[in-house]
Amino acid sequence: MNIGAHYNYWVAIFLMMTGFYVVITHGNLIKKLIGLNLFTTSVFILYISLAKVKGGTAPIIAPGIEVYSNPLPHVLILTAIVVGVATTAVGLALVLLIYDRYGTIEEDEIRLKDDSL
Amino acid sequence: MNHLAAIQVIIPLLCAPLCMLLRWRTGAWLIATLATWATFGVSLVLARTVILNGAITYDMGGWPAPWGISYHVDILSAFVVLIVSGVAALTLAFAYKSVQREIRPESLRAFYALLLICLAGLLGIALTGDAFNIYVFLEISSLSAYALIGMGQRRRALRAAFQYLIMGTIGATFILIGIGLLYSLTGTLNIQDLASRVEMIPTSTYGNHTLITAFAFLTVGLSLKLALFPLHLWLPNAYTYAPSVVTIFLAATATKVAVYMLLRFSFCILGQRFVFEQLTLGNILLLPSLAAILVASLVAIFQYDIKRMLAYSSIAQIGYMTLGISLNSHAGLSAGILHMFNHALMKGALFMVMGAVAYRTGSVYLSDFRGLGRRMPWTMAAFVFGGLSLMGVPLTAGFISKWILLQATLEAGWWPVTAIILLGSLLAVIYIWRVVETAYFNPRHEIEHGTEEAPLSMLLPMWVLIGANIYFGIDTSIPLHMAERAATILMSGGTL
Amino acid sequence: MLSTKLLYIPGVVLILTGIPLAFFPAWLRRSIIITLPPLLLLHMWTFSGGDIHVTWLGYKLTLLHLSSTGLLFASVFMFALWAGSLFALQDASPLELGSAFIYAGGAIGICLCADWITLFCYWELMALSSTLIVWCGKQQDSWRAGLRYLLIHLAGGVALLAGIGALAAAGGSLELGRLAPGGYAYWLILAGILLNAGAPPFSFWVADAYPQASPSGMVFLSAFTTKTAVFVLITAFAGANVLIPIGIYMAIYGIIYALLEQDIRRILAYSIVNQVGFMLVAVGVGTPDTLNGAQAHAVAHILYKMVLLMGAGVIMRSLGTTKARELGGALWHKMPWTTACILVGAAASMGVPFTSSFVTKSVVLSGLADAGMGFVWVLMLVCSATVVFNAGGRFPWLALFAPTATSAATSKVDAPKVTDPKGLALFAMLAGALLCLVIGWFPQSLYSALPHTAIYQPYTFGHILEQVQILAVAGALFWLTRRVLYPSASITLDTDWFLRVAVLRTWQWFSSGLATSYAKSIELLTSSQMRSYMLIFILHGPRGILARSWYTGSIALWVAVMLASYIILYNLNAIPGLNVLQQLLGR
Amino acid sequence: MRAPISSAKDSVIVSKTTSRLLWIVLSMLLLGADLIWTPHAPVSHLPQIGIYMLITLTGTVVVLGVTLGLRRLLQRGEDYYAEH
Repeated sequence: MNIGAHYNYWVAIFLMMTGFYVVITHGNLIKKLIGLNLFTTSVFILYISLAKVKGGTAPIIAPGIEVYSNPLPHVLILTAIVVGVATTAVGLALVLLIYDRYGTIEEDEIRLKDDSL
Repeated sequence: MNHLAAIQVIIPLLCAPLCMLLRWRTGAWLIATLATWATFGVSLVLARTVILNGAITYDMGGWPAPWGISYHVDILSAFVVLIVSGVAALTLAFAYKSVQREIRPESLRAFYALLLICLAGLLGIALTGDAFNIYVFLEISSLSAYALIGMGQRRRALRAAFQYLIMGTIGATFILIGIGLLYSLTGTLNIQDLASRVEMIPTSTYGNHTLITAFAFLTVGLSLKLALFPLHLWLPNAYTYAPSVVTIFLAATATKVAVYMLLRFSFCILGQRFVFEQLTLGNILLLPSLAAILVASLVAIFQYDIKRMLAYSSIAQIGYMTLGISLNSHAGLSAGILHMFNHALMKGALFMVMGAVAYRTGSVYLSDFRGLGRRMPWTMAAFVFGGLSLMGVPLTAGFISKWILLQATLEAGWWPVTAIILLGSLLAVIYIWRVVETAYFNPRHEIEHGTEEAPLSMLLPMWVLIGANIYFGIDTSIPLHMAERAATILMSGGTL
Repeated sequence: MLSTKLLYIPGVVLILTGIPLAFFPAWLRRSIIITLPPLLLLHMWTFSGGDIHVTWLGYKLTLLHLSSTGLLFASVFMFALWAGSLFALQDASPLELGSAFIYAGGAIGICLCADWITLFCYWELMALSSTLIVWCGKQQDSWRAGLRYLLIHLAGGVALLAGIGALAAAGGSLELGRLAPGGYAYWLILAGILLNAGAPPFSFWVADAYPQASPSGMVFLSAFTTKTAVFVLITAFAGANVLIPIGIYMAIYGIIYALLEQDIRRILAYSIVNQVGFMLVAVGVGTPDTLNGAQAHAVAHILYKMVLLMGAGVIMRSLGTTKARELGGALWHKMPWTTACILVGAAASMGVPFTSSFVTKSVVLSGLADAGMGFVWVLMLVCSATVVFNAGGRFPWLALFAPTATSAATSKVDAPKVTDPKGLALFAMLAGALLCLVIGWFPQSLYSALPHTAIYQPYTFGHILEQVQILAVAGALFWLTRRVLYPSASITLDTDWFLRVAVLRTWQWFSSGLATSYAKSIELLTSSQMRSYMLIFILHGPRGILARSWYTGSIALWVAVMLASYIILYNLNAIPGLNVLQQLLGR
Repeated sequence: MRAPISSAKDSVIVSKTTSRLLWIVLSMLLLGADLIWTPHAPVSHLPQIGIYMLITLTGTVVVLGVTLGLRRLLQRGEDYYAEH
C-alpha cells in the first residue's frame, strides 16, 4: 500500500490529533474551542476524501462524462459544518458569560475562584 | 400510511419558534406544555400501532429509502419515544413555578423554546432510520442541552455547560467518524441497508479493520454520551448546576436515548454476531458497568449536594443498563431496556423532589433537608417512595428491574456479578437513607425558612411519577412486554 | 375481579388499612383497631374460597393458600396484633400503630401465601415497618439501633432475594414448600431466613433493637419477625440437620446473655433467642412430632412473651426505666393485676403444669427422645430448666420483688402514676394471660390445630413429676444464686462489637494510614530534586493535567485513552484464538 | 475500661451456698428414688433415681459456671459504646 496515495487521510488524522491535543492541554477556553474546531474540521476532510472517486469529476450531469464523485458526503458535510458553526457559537457564548461572571477564561483560575467560594 | 412518526418530531420543532415569537411569558409555557402533551398523546398512539401492527416505515417528504431519509419505528423506538415524551409532559407540568423562580424572566421564552428543541432532537434520534440523521438530531438535542444547562443560577453552571459542550462535541464527532467509516464501507446510511450490507462484508481471519475502527469510534462516542464509567466525569457537574427542570428532563431522558443509540448501532447495524462474538463487546462493557455500579454508588454516599448525589446514582444506574446489554442474552437485554423505563420513573420523581426543595429552600445541600419531613411532608414522602424504588424494594418499579437483571445474570451463571448488583442496591440504601435521616430525624434548621409544602403544580406531577413507580412495580406487564419484544427484535438483528 | 379478591387476603387488608391508619382521626383509628383483627380472624377460619393466584412476570404466584400450619401461625399473629394494639392505644404514636398493622400484615401474609416471590415482598415490608416501630421508641439509642437493625435485615433480604433468584434461574418451582438441600439457592435462602430468626453470628440484633422500641412496640416486635422465620423454616427446611447446632447455640446464648443482663426488657429479648433456638432444634430434627411441637411451642411462646412484655411495658410506662437496679423492688403491691399476669406468663414460660408451655415444650422434648437424639434431648432439657434463670424466675423477681439497689428508685415507686393499666390495656394483658392458662388446661384444642396427628398426652403422672423435679432443682439453684447474679450496671459485649467498634477502628486506621501515605507521596513528588528530574511532572504532578479530575482536558484525555484501548482490544479480539478479554475473564 | 464486677464477698457466698446446695440436692435424689417413670425419655433404661434432677443440676451448674466465666471476659461499663 502506497502511503503517499492516502496523504489526505493522513492530513485528516494529523489535524484530528492536533485538535485533540489542544483540547487536552490548553487551559484557555477560547483555545480549547479552537482545538475543538480543528478536530471537527478534520472529520469534514475525512468525509470529503471518502467521496472522491478515482477519475471522477464534479457530480453535474454533462455529456461525455461517465464517472462522477459521490455527492452525498458533500451534502452531509454541509450539515455537519452548520452543526460545527452552531457548536462554536454556543461555545463562544458560554465563554463570554464565563468571562462576565468569573473575570477570566483560564480554566485554572476559574477553578481557583470556585474553590475559594 | 399515516404521518404519526413525522408529526411526533415536528410538533415540538414548530412550537419552539412559536414560544420565542410570543411576547406573553405564560403563553410560552402554555405552548410548550400543550406541545409536550400532544407529543405524548402521539407517542401513545404510535406505541399502540406498533404493538398491534408491527414496525412502521415512513419516508420523509415521500422520498423512498435509499435516497430520502426514512423513519423507522419499531417497538424499541416506540418505547423510548414513550419514555421521553411522557417524562417531558410531566416535566413541563412541573416546570411552571420552578422555572419562574430559577430562570431570569427575559430568558423564559428562550428556555421553553430550547426545551422543546431538545425534546425534538431526542425524539428524532429514536425515530429516525438514517444513521447520519441520528447524528444531526443528536447535535440538535445536545446543543440545546448545553444552553439549557448554562442557564443554571450559579456561575458554576456555565463551567459545567462548557465542559459538557467540549465532551459532547468530541463524543458526537466520534460518532460522526464512525458513521463515516461505515458509509465508506457500505455506501449507504439507511440503518436497514447498512445492516444487510455489513453482513455481506467478507471478514478475513483478522477482521475488517475499517469496521473495527468504526465500531471503536462509535463505542467511545456513545460511552461519552451515555456517561459510562470512566467517561462520566461531565455528568455530575452538568446535572448538579443545571436548573431543576433541566436536570429532571435530561436525567430521565438523555442518557436513555444514548443507551438506545448504543443498542441500535451494535445490534441493528453491526449485528449481534459481529459485535458480541467477534469483538466481544459484552466483555468490554462489563467491566465499566460493574465499576460504574460500585464506584459511582460509593461516591454518591459521600456527596453533600443531594442533586450531585443523585447524579452519581444515575451513573450507577446506567451501569445496570449497560450490564444488561453486556449479558448479550434476551433476558439481559429486556432487563436493560426495562430499566431505562423504570429509571426514568424513579429519577424523574427524585429530581422533581430536588426541584421542589430548591424551590422552597433555595438549595439542596444535605443540611437544608433538616426538618423537611415535617415542613414538606408530601415532598419528602415522595422522596422516600422514589428512594425505595431506587433501592429495589418489592412492589416498586425498581424491584422489577433488579429481579429481571438478577435472573439474567444468574441465567448466565455470573455469580460475582449478581453479588455486585445486590451490593449496589445496598449502597443505594445508604445514600438514600442519609437524606431520609436528615429530613425526618435531625433537629430543625437553625434559620427558619418559613418553609411550607411545595405548590400543587409541583406535587401533582411528582406524585404521578411516584404512582407510576408503584403501579409498574405491581403490574409491569405493559413495559415488560414492550421491553421483551424489543429484545427479541434486537437479538434477531432488527429485522422483525 | 382480582382487586376484590385481594380483599379476601387478610395480610393485604391489614397492610392497606395500616398505611392510612396513622392519618385517621383518633376515634376511627380506635374502632378499626378494636374491630378489624377479630373480624379478619373470623374470616380466616370461615373462608372457603380456595387459593388466589396471580401471574407476575410469567410466574404463578399464590397470594392466598390456607395450610394448617399457616392458619395456626396467622391466627396467633392476628391475636398478637389485636392484643398488642389494644395495649398500645394508651400512649403509642399513630405512626407506631400504622406500622404495626403493616408489620403484622406482612407476617400474616407470609403465613398465608404459597410462593417465594410473594413471601419476599412481605418480608421486605416487615423489615421496613418493624424498623419504623423501633424508631417510634424514641429512646436515646433508638435511632442508631434501628439503623443497625435495618441494615442487618436488608442484608438478609439481599441473601434471600439472591437465593430466590437462583431458585428461579435454575428453573425450580417457586412454590413455597420443602426445598431440596444443596446448591446456592438452598443455602442463600436459609441464610436469609436464619438471620431473621436471630441465628448466630447476628443473634445480637434481637436484644439490640427490640428494647429500644416503645413499651407497646416491643410487644409487636417480639411476636412477628422471629416467629415468621420459624414458620418459613418449618415449611421449607424441616429436617435440615444444620439447624440443630444453630438452635443449640441460640438456646444457650440466650440463657447466658440474659443472665448477665440488667435491663428486664433485654432479658426478655434474650429469652426470645433462647426459645427460638429451642424451636429451631425441633425443626432441624424434623420428625412429625417435633414439627408439631415446634408449632405448638411457637404459639405458646408468642402468647406468654406478649404477656410478659406487656408487664414490662407497664413498668416502663410507670417508672420510665426497665433497669433492674432502678426499679425499686416492691412494685408488686402497687400493681396487683400486672403482677398476676406476669406470674402467669412466667409460669407459662417455665412450663409449670397447667400452663401453656407445659403442654407444648414437652411435645418437642418427647419428640426428640423418640427420634433417638439423646444428647440433644439432654441439652434441651437443661435449656428448658434454665428458663427459670431468664423469663421464668429471674424476670419477675427482678421486675417486681428484688430489693432495690439505689435509693432514688424507691422514691420513684411512690409516684402516683405507678399503677395497673386501665381499660383496654388491662383487658389485653388479661386476655393474653388467660390464653396461656386455657392452652394449659385444654391442650387438645391446640393439638387439634396442628398439621400432624398428635397422640401426645401431657397430663400423665410421670410427666408432671418429671417437670416438677426439673423446676424444683432449677428453682432452688436460682434462689441460692440470686444475689451472685444480681445484675451490675454494665453491658455485655456481643458480636455486634465487630460491627460497632472493630469495623470503625479498622476504617479509621486505614483512612489515617491512607492520608499519611498520600501526604508522604505528595511530599516526595513535590520535592525539588524530583521536580527537576521529572519533565513528566508537569503533566502528572498533583496540580498537573492528569491529576485534575475536574478539568475538561483530563476528561478528554480519558476519551483518547479509551479510544486507543478499544481499538487495540477490538483488533485483538477479532483475531480468533487471541481473544484477550475472554481469556482474562476466564470465559 | 472494665466495670467493677462481683466483689470478693460475693465469691465467698458462692462457695458456701454451693456446698450447702450439694447436700440438699443429694438428699432430694435419694427421696425421689424409683418414683419416676416416663416411657419417652432416652434415659428410661437407666435406673430411675432422680435422673431428671441430676441432669438439671449438672446442666444448670455448667451453664452458671460458663456465665460467671464469661462475665469476667465480656462485661464492660455501661458507657462502653459511647466511649468508642
